[in-house]
Amino acid sequence: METKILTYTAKDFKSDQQVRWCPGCGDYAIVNSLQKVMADLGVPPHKTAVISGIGCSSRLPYYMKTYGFHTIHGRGAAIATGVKAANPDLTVWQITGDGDCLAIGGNHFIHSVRRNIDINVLLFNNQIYGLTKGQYSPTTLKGKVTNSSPYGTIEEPFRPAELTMGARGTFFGRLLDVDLKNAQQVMLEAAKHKGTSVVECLVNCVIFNDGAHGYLAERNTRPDRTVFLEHGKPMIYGVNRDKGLILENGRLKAVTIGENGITEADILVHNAEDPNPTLHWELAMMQGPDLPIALGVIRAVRAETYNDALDKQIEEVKAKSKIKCFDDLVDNLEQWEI
Amino acid sequence: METKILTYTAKDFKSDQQVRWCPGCGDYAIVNSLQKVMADLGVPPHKTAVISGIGCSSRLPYYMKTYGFHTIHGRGAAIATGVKAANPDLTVWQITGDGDCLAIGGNHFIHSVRRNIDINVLLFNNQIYGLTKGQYSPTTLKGKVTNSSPYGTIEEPFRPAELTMGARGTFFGRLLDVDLKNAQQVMLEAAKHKGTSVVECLVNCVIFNDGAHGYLAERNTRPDRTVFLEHGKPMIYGVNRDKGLILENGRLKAVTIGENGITEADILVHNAEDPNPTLHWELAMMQGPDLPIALGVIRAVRAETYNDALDKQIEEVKAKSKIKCFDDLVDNLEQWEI
Amino acid sequence: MEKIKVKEVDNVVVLFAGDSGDGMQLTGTLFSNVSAVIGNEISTFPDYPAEIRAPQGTLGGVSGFQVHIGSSKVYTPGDLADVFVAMNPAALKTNIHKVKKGGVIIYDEDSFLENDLTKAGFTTDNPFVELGVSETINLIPTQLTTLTQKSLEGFGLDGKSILRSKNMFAFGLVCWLFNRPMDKAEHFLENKFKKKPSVLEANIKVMNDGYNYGNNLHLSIPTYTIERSSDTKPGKYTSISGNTTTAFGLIAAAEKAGLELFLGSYPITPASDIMQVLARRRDLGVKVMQCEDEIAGIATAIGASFAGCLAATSTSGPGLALKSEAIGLAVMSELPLVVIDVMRGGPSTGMPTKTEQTDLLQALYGRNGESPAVVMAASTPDDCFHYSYMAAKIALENMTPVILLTDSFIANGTSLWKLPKLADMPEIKPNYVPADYKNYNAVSRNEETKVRYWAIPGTEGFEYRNGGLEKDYVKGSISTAAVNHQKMVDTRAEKVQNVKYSIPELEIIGNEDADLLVVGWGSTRGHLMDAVSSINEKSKNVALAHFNYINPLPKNTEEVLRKFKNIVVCELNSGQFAAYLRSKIPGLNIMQYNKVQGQPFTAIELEEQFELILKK
Amino acid sequence: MEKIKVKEVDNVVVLFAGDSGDGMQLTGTLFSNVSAVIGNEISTFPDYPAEIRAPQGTLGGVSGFQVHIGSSKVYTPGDLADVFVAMNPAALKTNIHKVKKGGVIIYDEDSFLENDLTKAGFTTDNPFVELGVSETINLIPTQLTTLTQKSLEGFGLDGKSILRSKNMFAFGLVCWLFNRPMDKAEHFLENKFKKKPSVLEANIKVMNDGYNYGNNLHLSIPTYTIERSSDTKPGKYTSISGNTTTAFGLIAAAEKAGLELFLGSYPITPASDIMQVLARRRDLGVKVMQCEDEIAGIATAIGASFAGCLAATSTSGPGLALKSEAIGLAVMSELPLVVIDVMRGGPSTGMPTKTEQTDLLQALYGRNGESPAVVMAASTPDDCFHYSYMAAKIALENMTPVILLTDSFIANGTSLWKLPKLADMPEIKPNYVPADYKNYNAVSRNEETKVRYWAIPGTEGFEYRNGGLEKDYVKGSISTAAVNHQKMVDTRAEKVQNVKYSIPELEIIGNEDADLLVVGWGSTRGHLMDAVSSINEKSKNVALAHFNYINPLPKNTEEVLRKFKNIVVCELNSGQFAAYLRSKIPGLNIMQYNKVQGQPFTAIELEEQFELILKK
Ligand SMILES: Cc1ncc(C[n+]2csc(CCOP(=O)(O)OP(=O)(O)O)c2C)c(N)n1
Ligand SMILES: Cc1ncc(C[n+]2csc(CCOP(=O)(O)OP(=O)(O)O)c2C)c(N)n1
Ligand code: SF4
Ligand code: SF4
Ligand SMILES: [Mg+2]
Ligand SMILES: [Mg+2]
Repeated sequence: METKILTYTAKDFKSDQQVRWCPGCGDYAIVNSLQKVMADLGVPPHKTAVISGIGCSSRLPYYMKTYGFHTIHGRGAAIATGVKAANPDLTVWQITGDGDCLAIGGNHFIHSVRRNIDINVLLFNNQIYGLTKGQYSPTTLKGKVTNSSPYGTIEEPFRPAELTMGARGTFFGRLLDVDLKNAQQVMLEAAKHKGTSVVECLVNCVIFNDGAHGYLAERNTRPDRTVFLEHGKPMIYGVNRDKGLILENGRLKAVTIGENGITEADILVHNAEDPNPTLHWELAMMQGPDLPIALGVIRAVRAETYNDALDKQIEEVKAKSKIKCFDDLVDNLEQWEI
Repeated sequence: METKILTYTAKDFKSDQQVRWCPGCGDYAIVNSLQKVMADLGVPPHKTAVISGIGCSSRLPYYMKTYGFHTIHGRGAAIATGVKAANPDLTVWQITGDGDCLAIGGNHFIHSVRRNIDINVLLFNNQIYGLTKGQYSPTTLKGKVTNSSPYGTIEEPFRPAELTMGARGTFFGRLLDVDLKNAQQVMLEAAKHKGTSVVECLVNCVIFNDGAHGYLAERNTRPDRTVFLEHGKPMIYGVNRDKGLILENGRLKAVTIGENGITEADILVHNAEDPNPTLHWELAMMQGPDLPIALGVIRAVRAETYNDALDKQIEEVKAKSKIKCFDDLVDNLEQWEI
Repeated sequence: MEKIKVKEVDNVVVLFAGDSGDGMQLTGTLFSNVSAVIGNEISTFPDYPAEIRAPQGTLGGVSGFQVHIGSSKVYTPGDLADVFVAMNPAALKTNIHKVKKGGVIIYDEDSFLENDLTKAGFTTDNPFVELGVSETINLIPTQLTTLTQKSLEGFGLDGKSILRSKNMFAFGLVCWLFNRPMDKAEHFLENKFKKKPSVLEANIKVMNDGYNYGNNLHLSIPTYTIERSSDTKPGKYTSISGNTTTAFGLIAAAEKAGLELFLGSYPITPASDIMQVLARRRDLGVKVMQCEDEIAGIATAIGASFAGCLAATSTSGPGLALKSEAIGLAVMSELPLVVIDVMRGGPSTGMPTKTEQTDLLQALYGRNGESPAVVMAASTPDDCFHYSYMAAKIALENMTPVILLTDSFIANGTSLWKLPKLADMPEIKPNYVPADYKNYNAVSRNEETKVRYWAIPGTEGFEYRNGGLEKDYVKGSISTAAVNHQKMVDTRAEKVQNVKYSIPELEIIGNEDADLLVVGWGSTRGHLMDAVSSINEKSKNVALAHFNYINPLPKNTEEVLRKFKNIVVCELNSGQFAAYLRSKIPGLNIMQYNKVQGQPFTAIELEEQFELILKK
Repeated sequence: MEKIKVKEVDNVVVLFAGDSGDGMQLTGTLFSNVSAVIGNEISTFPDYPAEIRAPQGTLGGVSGFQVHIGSSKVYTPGDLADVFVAMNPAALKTNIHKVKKGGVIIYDEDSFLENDLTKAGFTTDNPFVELGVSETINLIPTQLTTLTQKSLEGFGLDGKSILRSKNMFAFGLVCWLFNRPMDKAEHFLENKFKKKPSVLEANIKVMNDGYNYGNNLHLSIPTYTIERSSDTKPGKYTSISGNTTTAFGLIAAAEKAGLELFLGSYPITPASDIMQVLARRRDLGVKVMQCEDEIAGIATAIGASFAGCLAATSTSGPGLALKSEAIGLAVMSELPLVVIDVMRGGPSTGMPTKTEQTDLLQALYGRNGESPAVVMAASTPDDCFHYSYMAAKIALENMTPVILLTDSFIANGTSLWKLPKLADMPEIKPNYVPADYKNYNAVSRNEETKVRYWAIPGTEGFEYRNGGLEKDYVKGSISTAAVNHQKMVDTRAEKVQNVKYSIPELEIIGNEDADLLVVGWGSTRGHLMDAVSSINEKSKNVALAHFNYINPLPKNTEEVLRKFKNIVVCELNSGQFAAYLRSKIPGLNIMQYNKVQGQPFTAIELEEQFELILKK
């Protein structure tokens, strides 16, 4: 006897709309990866909802053959929350840019994270407002000259990992547009995580902020400049996979295996599931040249989701209440005959 | 020869308006302390602006004989930012509640913190919406029954310290309404700090959330249940001042001086000025009964303020530019005679 | 023993006022309930202070509750009180202008001491003279505090708790005055204090002592009987506030439509109760999210609507302002959504606890672009149920946001409500996409009604992309084509206008040939009816046209209004509906009567105004 | 050598269109600048695609720039083009309807290959036939690509850079066609590419080759000369966009008033430029904050206003919606504030790059409560300067928020601007509290004008508490008193109405006894003037009344409008100003001509419409 197993390919998630990003835009890589991940995940297109705000990146829903909603600037997190709370059977993806998510949408972002509503947030961080033509965003590095900061910005940027943890996030991952295979792995784990999964997608805006992630972008130097974190695996990286991270006086340090008596066993093993976020914070904040930049799933902690808690409370109250319908509700009011 | 030194008393900062909080409301203690702190600070009333949103706590400006602005719900941070950026000579205080600051005002809060605009934020955290009569707030503990959560809330609360650090805050302090002397010290340091000084004021709402801070409120047990942190001083506490904090395996631990060979020298010395926030985070998150709850100035890191950076950039550009006035601006346009 | 005089009256207005801590809201509610139980018509109006608890005894802390009871239909809480219970001098001062000539004031002697008078800003020791209280008013000083203390002697209650019961003494006394049934009163108290038996016992004791005090002392005032109302259809009734019925309307509509109900909201006076009533209904599966702000409130609701719920959001004026942009998204994405605005005094934070009708133009026009939505308004605490149900029905059947306006006056006020059965409510048929529809997209619509078809995520074969950008009329994809945009703008407008075919026609109350047509909308209906009836008892010169549907207007509106040479539009704003009517139906002779004081109309001022106009 | 025919014309419209990457905006700007330099009147209209870079060669990626140049006053960028430069088939297809009969199309033959045609959705190999292009149109195929490549041979540029220069070839060619001075053109290029000498050199070379190509080949088209405009007053001029002049108006006003300028804003198409222009002016001490969202944009501005700056916020429709609540705060706290709304296609996100006048009612009414603000609108790129200056002046002198409406059409369009001197601008006198004022509080005001006095924090002795709650008329403290509220509501309204005494009266352009009065407001003035003049050249039957001040209306508005039996209100929305006029001045016979297509009017359609009305 054969069981029919539903399997999908990326094509099942591709709409017939022409993709309209600039040639070379990093967003292309993400939409393609996302379609692959969705196929791997096996949730059918009609059970998938892709919700976005406004921005170049937020146009993504048009390119998906799922239910999609391209909403208004900054409100994607709240609208996605409503979709999931209302209809928890759907797998909900939120597509958002660094401006959409962290400027106008900052409040909804931190509250969705705090509530741990079960949505997957792909935060396209190109450190610029693309759609409105090149103004600085809350992630633009201090000092950067942009169309709205002709003399350089004077603000420290948010670092999405940090803000996510500050809002008590249960999941944070980071991926790079040009690093396709790893990117897909991170997205897949985000999808599997129950709760608000924040994935910072480092993407290149060729037009207004070309090379913002240039430090990581080059294929040759990338292995030495990044570490791909996986839960339960040692934090090893480098072209020769001979570099690793250890803790020294409570701070992270990069070492070379085989030098100064360091062996593989000395290398920290990544525990993404530790509820205490301090080491996750240290990992997420790593910067070159001394330390590699962390990609992968930095934090993935189990906790009750808002939608589960809501459904559970409804079930509990239902079980105890004698009010089952509107007529019951009315019958149970204090009342009198006239 | 005598120099006239301006000195103020609390009375110089008290308006003639009758204070209209409920008898027993924790907010009374804060307004009184604030008036004392302002007097100590020595900034004249007319150089002081007190800006608030909406909420019971946000009524505070009416009680001050300074410039004051009771604005709209949640926007105090942005309005205060505008006041300071526009007129950096003013000392600006922002008065806000847990709802005003972290619910509707959450985005402005994190952005003012990120920008490090030089304002002093008194966040009245009574873990409830007082003015609107007892709905839960973003700091209400999970499970709490309130007017809007008849079956208990299903959301994890924000912890203001954590969110402040997640937004790259340079200053975080915490005080308790009934602990007057310490409260004043924290406010004074907040005022002196250059940048966004966030002070979480634990206040009691007698009507809708009485006893929310009950664990700390009692005078007798408070010394054992709290530690008052001061930069450069050991983290000692307890009725007999024989308790202290040490680091063990990178985590905080409470010990008793004199027991197990612990001496005062073993006790951690508080470094509020460490840019790395992880230990500040650990300190801010401490909870009873194993650990004392931290009061005092937990974090105070030097960094450029937004208003200074703005003024500096203006001066720099002014120095270089030949455009000094509107007529110059027009003269420098590409132009032709007709 | 001399026989007590008993006045038989048609209707009577009782006003309770005291400090926020004096329990006036409870007293008033109880009194209106015992009256309703015995078949009187009721209408109530609570008047809260802006502070939670202003300092005790100050003017800022006065809390009032007005009850109108009648033996025939009662439309308003009444203009002036026949009986006024004043718990302290501050209550006296803030409410004295609401007492009828020849009325009665019962006051707590024990709370009119020097200290109390000073707190209320009196400068002499006779507040009545100081206020110039008419001599026709009958003053009944009563030692409420002392009597309550005596009543509870030996109960083992602390002094504070005892003092808190003095409202029950007053309540008992008023029950005696109006011949209210004490067994029913006890029953209501039992329900209220189920979980606090000692409080219950004390309250019952004090209440009965208050009743007996009146009965025994033969106070030199007539008592009243008010006949059971004959206007009231027989049936089961309760007394209920507009916020509660508004919430119930949504529950009923969701069940009727076979949908889950979702509310995204943020607390704001005076709308919070809608959220709170619904939050209690987890047993009915109602999903209420208290969000981080008003924008998230509507945004989650839009998400829920997209996902297939009956979705609503509730707020007051400042919150509606914040929701403007998102309402535009609901317009553009053609999703069903109920937006409830419980209006309060504005602008800005304004006067949060006071009533006003000043959000009308905001509801109609407060959005960027040509952004038509259905706008409607309820008139009474009980018809909030009907209109909230209808708002949901219209939203679901026409795939449009519907803005329902109520206000502080009817939201917090109560009236009798005949308990409905779901089976008797009109059907609700959401405009689902037909199962065999081909090539569904974001703008697939019924070409006749122009209503977009709704596909619920989760349904196979109808995956589509919705959004806030302009769409191609046919393909549903993004379009900036000029003529297409015009067509889409017109289509969205037409869809909303088409709602006029399913709403009731405008009715004229009173004489169709009257000299003057009074026009109102929303919560002013009671006062307008009273004023119009009163004039028509003398002349037959006035008619009333009252609106609950504002956009679109009932389809016969123009025809009806054109019949009248003189029209006066009365509203609690500076003339918003008048401006709207002028813009929609040119050529009418429209006068205005406006009041922006945070208070409802009084029938008296309206009557005077109409008489004046008629005389011209 | 045969003599080239030279047409002398009054005015001419040139349209450049190509792919977003083809540099059409630059080409158009250069062409309008070299025309302005020699004394022609100009008016331009850039028409951007919605995408940053849609796929090359597709319809969605077409970027256009239309220039109208004239020897007498030019009011609009023109309806139809005399000369159309089409860089590819997509540009041809999307713009063909904008070409005049008898016009000229210059197109890049090299970009009309099969592949290009397919991308633009052509199915045959002759796009002109396929589009049914009129035979009267003169087609000038030119191998722009090949010619450019040849021109730059040996320059050592890569292929991509070479291709990017082909717009310069077209530009040179058009310069030849219109006898533009090449030295001026070079000068503009020098300014533009100061920092990239190799690009500059290449561009100059290609441009000159383009010019020479025309000159040498004697293309069989007449060239044009357009006389220097005689309507233009002598003086110094530049060509400038409305967003830039709007920004400049604020700079001028701040300096005149002796205040610092503060702008709180958030990027949004098509308003971002105002912020960007001001951000460059740190040298003038302008404080620009790019905020986290629109609410923070206005909130920081309100803070800055409270603190004593000339404060402004700039946005477009969706942003204005978000600012609604805060505008109410500015109304209530009576602070000066300029709110600039550059309108775009709506509702919701709508059509961000297209033009519309659909935010009028939002600007007037989009707030809770009775919340009056001054509303005004600019008409042309150059008068944005005047109206933004006046908006600031009115705000500061009347302590009120002022909403200034512009739109995508004039914000991105350019026109000639006669360079002003600050000394010639009207005085600005903020309503500061007199230094000797006693007992200042939040509502201290000039009792005659009703304007609140402004005390700047930092000033000793004037500490006061402002806020969004209703205030006592005398004491400035919080008040919910009924009659006081009415008084405050009326006072705020009166203050705004009083602005009518300081704004210019409404003027009638054309015949005062005309049969038809055309009414417009804001950016449609040019098209309306053209249409009205054109009709009046034949009959004298039409007059024009154009509004820039909307709330309050000019004080003679009613008087003027009542003179006309027929009025047609023309606007780029579904009738918002018409509705407003009907509501303000009952009894007028108002017709409407509306267009909601994301595009400006054309003078032709207006003329047709007016003729039609006149015939009736
Ligand atoms: C209410 C509102 N404000 C502003 C805008 C303009 N706007 C559209 S997208 C955007 C920012 C885009 O930046 P980001 O989110 O980083 O997306 P990206 O284009 O870089 O992918 C802005 C400011 C808008 N559409 N709506
Ligand atoms: C736009 C808007 N939304 C909602 C409200 C209602 N509101 C006023 S204060 C408040 C919350 C108060 O809570 P908090 O900030 O914690 O202050 P507290 O009263 O507890 O001191 C709310 C929801 C409002 N005034 N304006
Ligand atoms: S502007 Fe930048 S972010 Fe937008 S599509 Fe182009 S490359 Fe991508
Ligand atoms: S309600 Fe609570 S927070 Fe508000 S004044 Fe009363 S005690 Fe204080
Ligand atoms: Mg971005
Ligand atoms: Mg609170």
